[in-house]
Amino acid sequence: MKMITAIIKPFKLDDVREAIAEIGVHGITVTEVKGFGRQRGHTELYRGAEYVVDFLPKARIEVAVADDIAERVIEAICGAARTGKIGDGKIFVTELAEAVRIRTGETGPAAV
Amino acid sequence: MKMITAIIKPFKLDDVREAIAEIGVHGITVTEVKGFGRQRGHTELYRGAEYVVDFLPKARIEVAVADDIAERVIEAICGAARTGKIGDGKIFVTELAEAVRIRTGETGPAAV
Amino acid sequence: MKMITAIIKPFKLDDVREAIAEIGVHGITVTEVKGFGRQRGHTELYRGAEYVVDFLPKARIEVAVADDIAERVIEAICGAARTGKIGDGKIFVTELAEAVRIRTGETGPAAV
Amino acid sequence: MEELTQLSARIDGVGYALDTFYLLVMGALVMWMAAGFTMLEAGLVRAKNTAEILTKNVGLYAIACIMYMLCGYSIMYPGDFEGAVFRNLTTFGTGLVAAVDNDLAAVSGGDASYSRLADFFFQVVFVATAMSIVSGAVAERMKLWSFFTFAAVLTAVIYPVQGFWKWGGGFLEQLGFADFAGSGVVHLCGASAALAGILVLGPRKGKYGPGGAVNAIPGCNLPLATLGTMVLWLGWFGFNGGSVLRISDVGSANSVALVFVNTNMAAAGGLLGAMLVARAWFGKADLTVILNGALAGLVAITAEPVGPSPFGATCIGLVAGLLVFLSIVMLDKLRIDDPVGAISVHGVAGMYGLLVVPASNADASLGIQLLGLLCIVGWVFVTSIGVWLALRYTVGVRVDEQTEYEGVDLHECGLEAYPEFTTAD
Amino acid sequence: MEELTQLSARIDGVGYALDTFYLLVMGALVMWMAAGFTMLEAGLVRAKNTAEILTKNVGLYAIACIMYMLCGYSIMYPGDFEGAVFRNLTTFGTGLVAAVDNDLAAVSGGDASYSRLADFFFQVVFVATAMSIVSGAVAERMKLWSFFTFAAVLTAVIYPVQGFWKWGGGFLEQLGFADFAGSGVVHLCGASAALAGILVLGPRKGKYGPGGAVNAIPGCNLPLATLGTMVLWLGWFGFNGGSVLRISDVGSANSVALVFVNTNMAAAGGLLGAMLVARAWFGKADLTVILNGALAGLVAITAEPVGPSPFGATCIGLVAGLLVFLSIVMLDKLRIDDPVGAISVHGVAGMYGLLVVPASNADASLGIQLLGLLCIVGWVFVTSIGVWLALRYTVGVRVDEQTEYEGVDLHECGLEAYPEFTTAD
Amino acid sequence: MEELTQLSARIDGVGYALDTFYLLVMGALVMWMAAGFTMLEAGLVRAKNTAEILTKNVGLYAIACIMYMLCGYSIMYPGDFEGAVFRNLTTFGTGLVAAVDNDLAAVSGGDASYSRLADFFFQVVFVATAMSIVSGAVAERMKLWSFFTFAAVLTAVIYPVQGFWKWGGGFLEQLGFADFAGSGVVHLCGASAALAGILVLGPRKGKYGPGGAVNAIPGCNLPLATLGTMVLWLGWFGFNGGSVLRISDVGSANSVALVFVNTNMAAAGGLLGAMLVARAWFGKADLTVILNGALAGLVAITAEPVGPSPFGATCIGLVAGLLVFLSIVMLDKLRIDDPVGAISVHGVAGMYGLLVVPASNADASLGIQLLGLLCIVGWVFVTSIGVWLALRYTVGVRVDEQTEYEGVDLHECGLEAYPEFTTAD
Ligand SMILES: Nc1ncnc2c1ncn2[C@@H]1O[C@H](COP(=O)(O)OP(=O)(O)O)[C@@H](O)[C@H]1O
Ligand SMILES: Nc1ncnc2c1ncn2[C@@H]1O[C@H](COP(=O)(O)OP(=O)(O)O)[C@@H](O)[C@H]1O
Ligand SMILES: Nc1ncnc2c1ncn2[C@@H]1O[C@H](COP(=O)(O)OP(=O)(O)O)[C@@H](O)[C@H]1O
Repeated sequence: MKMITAIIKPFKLDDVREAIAEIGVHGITVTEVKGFGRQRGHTELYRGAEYVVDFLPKARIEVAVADDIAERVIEAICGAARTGKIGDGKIFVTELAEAVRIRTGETGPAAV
Repeated sequence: MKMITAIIKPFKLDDVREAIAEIGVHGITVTEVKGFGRQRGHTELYRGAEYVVDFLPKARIEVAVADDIAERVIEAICGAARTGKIGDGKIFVTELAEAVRIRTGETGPAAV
Repeated sequence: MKMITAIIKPFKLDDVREAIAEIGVHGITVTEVKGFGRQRGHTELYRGAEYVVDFLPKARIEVAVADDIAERVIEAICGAARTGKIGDGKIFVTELAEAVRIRTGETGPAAV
Repeated sequence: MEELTQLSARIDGVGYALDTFYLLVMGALVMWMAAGFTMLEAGLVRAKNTAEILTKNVGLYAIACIMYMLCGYSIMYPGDFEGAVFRNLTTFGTGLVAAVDNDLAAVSGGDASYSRLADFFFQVVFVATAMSIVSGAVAERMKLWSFFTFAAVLTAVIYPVQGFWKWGGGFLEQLGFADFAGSGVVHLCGASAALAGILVLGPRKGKYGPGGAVNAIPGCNLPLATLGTMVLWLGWFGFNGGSVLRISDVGSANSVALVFVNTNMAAAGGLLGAMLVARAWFGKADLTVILNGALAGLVAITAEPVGPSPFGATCIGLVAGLLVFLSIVMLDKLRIDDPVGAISVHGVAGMYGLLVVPASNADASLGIQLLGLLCIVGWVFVTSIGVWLALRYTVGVRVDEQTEYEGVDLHECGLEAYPEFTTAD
Repeated sequence: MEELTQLSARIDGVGYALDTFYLLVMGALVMWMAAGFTMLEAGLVRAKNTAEILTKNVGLYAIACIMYMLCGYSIMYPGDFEGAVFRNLTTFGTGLVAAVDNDLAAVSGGDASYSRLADFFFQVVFVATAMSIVSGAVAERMKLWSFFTFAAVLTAVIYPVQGFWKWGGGFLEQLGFADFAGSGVVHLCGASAALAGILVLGPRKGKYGPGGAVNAIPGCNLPLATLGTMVLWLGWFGFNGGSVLRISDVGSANSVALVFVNTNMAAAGGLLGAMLVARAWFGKADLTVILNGALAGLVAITAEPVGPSPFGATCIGLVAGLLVFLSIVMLDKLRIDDPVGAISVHGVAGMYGLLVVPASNADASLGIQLLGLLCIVGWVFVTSIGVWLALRYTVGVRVDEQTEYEGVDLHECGLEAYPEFTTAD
Repeated sequence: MEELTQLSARIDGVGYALDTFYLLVMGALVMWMAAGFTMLEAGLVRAKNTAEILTKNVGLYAIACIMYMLCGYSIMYPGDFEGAVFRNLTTFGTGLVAAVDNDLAAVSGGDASYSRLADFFFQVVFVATAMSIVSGAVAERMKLWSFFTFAAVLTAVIYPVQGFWKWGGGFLEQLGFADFAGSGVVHLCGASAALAGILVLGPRKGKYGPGGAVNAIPGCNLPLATLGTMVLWLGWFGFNGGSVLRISDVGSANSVALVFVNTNMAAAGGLLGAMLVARAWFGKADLTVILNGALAGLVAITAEPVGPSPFGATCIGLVAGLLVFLSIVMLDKLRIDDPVGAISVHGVAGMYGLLVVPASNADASLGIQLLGLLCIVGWVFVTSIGVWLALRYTVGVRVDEQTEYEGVDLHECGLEAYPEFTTAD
């Protein structure tokens, strides 16, 4: 199994969810994160003092999938999250040693 | 070493922490996340317009442990987080290549 | 490639970011998390009832890097995040199977 | 001679106008207290129950106004208004209303010194105050529509009956029971109904643990709670100041001024008392207790704001601040879960206010004060518990466990108070 | 004899002082409504647009005061003040001001019953109210400085012209058009300008989806919205109560008292009406609709608060609460995106208020009411749409898409309203 | 003849009642300003310091009321009240109070035109205002109980002494120093004490960086800051309007009306001035600066609200708005860290207000105004810095670094203002 972690623009979240769902993957966990990267933040001004908010709000999604569909899921995320502009984000893939569905105790690919 | 990541129902967090602590593991990192899965969200109504809040608040916990107790920790989480109802969550296990305790610089199992 | 995940004290975030940037790594993803560890939380009092806030706010940073600079990044984080007091945090390293830059589709070390 | 009569009538008119205006302004300040209770309670509950407490507060105000107009006012003042409000119901137009308010002849004859409608306005905002006390105490776990049903009964019948005993000329008035602006009739009444509600409802889930553990359930927005307290403080000038009912001569004007000063000083005293005891006991300046202290000072002085000197009023407030602190701690020991401290502020300080009247008012006797206190608590508590139990065994009073866990907002109002801010809990 | 004259003059003075004081207090309450609109609107927009809606509201108030002083007041009351405010501009000192206010001779001669400056104060806060209505309707997508430009035009010219028609003694007044405190002149005026603005602007991005979908965009802070509503409720006592313009005799005092009671009852009725219909239709007590219901009751009674009995006022409010509910649902079907319900509350309930006057005021005729309504809507809508279009084709009225996505706060104000709380969206 | 005397006495009574009522209502509005300062400051600090700033504000109000009653009032008005408040302390009952307020004979004899207790009420809320100015300036880093100690000294002695110089009939009054409602006596006094506090305390950690860097520390809740400003605006009608001290004849009534209008116009001018200059300089409509602008206009007009015409008042406000903007930017260059802009608003605009009086009041001279200004600043600054230093070298004034980092709320109050919302920082 693979754990696919993607950092995407928040407003692309719904598109990505739908793209993954089409492949038949319904479980996703989403975290609100701050991203620092090549995309620049913005400058705010408060009572005459400038300050740079240099992080950008991003959505971090985690999807655990069986090995055979990992490639398709990655492509689906790429396709749905791409705007072509800087800051579109990254996908990271790690090997998953084990997965367990808490409710039933099932393990392995059946659990994801 | 193993990194055990579990997505659980937020109100089970205290139970899970206690269960792990009994095995002697005291370090945990918790993130508030939104979960999409088989469990359905709820519908809200605002000025006549319905809208579905289809994510559910979940707690994501990370515990790094030495290999020998990984199994027991997974079981402890499973036992404490289970309600038997849909949405109980998942446990994901990955191989940990290295761990460092920042304060002392210790590495390996001694660091977790 | 390696995924380096560090749990640090929030007020050390800027120092850590700068230390990593000096090595030439600019992409970081930061999550606000709650940490439970050896460092104790504080007690609050509300209308006569004591309650312990036993988690501590921590910043969780993720940096994906090529294998050759992983060691230096770990050292940089360690150096910048250390205060020498309890609660300085941990660094966890996992093997990264793949990385993709969504905007361009680049993969592998070029993507991180 | 005729010119003199004319001049005199003009003076009568101006005096009548001044007293009417004064009552209306004071009444508007009391109406403003509804906003105070709303903010106070919204600040002291959790985010997930905030929209519902807001709904309860605005809803109860509307219900109180309508029920008191339809029925409560006539019960409380059977003679006073000659049934005029009731008769108003028979017509849609204003003809009758105009007919029933005072004319110049009545004014010059000494039969009236302010508009009857101004009086109604001043009375109707009081009943809303009494009901507002209940909403905070039963917060975070009660069914919305059961609450509204209770509100209708309290404002239509329970409150007016005991109000009649004192202010409508009933037996407490005749016995010489002293309750100038309503430490008993309004505040203790509200607190008694609230206590009955709490006993029927039970504590919020998680408030009390095994082995006598008392868990804190922090209020989610203390700036709102503070704002609410300051709104109440301001409104109380109307509550007590308006209860002189007349300002248009030197003596009355002096009385109103004394009431303003004493109301302010008692609140300051209550705040300081609670702050000092919290500092001594907890080592911390617990803001929520401090706010309750100010309100306790206000409740305590309400029974007799023209009795004590300003210094005396400060002392009365100080003691009230201390009492409210003890009461908050003790009610938790008794596992009576009152999220906003309504019983302590309005009940305990209300009783104290009634009993301390003889210290500054020679006409009042401790025995009669105690009797009045018991009559109010008895009547209100017994009838309220009856209504609460009736509701419990029919439509139910308490939301189910899951609703309580998820927050009553979603289930009762269908929306969240802070959809963008709240963190999962 | 001379003593009698002196006494009479002193009574005149006290009456004049009382009426002046009454107008000033009522005007201060109306000024307070500006805070009510500000909080209501800040509560019903998203966090990312909050600082800008706050800026708009305080800014428009300042602009309204200044423009109305410089120009609007003279247009609306050309004879009344004999151009005094205009003449004030020619001097920096107060000499002229003192010269133009009333003296005792004018008062005793029956030519004046309150200070002209008090009248100006009471009028200037009304125009700010009208403009406040617009800001909520166009929230979350309009350019700040285009909005301010429109505010200047509305308060300098558009509002005063139709205000003159009725209150300045213009043709609507002469025809017998009845609009006691401004259901039409103030509220419908504001709503008409708002509707024009919405039509030129278009809906917020994401509000309406394909296939007739209506998406909810929840307001971020309902305690603020509730506070705003209660501030408006309180302020409305000044709005309607002050519009009697005189309190210093028995008859006027009774009228003011009736206005207070009816204003309160209509709001209570409106709240209850909206709450019941929301409960019946949605199954939920939607707080935002309930708040709109109370405001609708207030707007509806504003056209004739001395006509109906308190019971009648409650009924008028109830119907307004029902209407506002239907209007909110319907406007969304028509894809008219009004984040705070301004068109429904001030427009629909304003029209209803005007048309229901004949039911309680025999002097009013439905035809004339309809004519007045059409004149106001026609004038304000047509001139407003002209101004909005002129702005659109010059400086633009709508922020660009990215600004709208990121929130207007950052782009227009350079800061965030809740920098520590807001979650990314 | 006797009838005439009786009628005359009745008119005296009504006039006395009207003036007393007017002072009480105006005083209540000033009390309401305490809520304004509380909300303004709570909105402009960070979430982690919010509960403590709330506690400070309600606490200082209570302390100010009590200390001024116990001691300050007698210092400030030694003759006026014939020591009555002091004497009140000797009794708990009201006997003495009744004895010391005015009776009809005094009124008819022209010795009194309003209740002494109403006067005390109006005065006591002023001293609280002065102290409220300090709390915002020293926010986010001062020890709670050191602050309260300072509050006790300022309200008991420092404020009353300079208050006596002007309003108690002291040397500034005799020299013809003009300060109608307290640009100097109240606002500059508060700002001078605040400046002394800031100098002793030092800036918040992280506010200034190396190389002249000024870091922004954004306020956490701008809707509250806006609400606070609007509350202050409303309350200012009482502050300035009540300072006429009399309304019951044509001339006074006209004066009060002019004060209301000018107060409103100056605030509008100040808001617009700050908005325009912020727009020109920053390119953004910085809401916090705009709010400060409105307050600066209010402070500036306070020294002479009956002097200028409404247009003149607008101009005075406009300039004040501009000055406050420059002052905010400059104080940061000087590394004087004032989180809410108190020094700029109350100090700079207060001085400007005093110095601009001669432009609209021929009786005032620039020299005397400058002298008064220097006396007030000198006295208050020197005594304040003495008290602050004494506190610093005994109990300490500044919280330790970790407390400042974690927020003073947890350490001083033991709770959080927004426990569910705040994100770690
Ligand atoms: N090496 C990395 N490790 C972890 N997160 C990264 C890394 N590089 C980028 N990110 C995340 O991806 C987001 C987008 O990256 P950015 O460099 O802005 O855009 P792009 O992918 O278009 O070059 C960043 O905001 C950050 O959250
Ligand atoms: N494949 C997955 N990858 C990542 N997170 C998942 C995955 N499947 C489920 N989750 C997380 O687990 C939570 C519970 O899953 P759900 O399907 O609702 O329940 P159950 O485990 O009872 O089938 C989800 O809300 C989501 O956060
Ligand atoms: N085994 C672990 N797994 C996951 N997170 C951990 C673990 N141990 C510690 N942490 C995280 O690191 C933080 C610091 O750990 P702590 O034990 O307080 O300090 P130290 O590293 O100085 O011993 C904790 O708050 C927690 O978030």
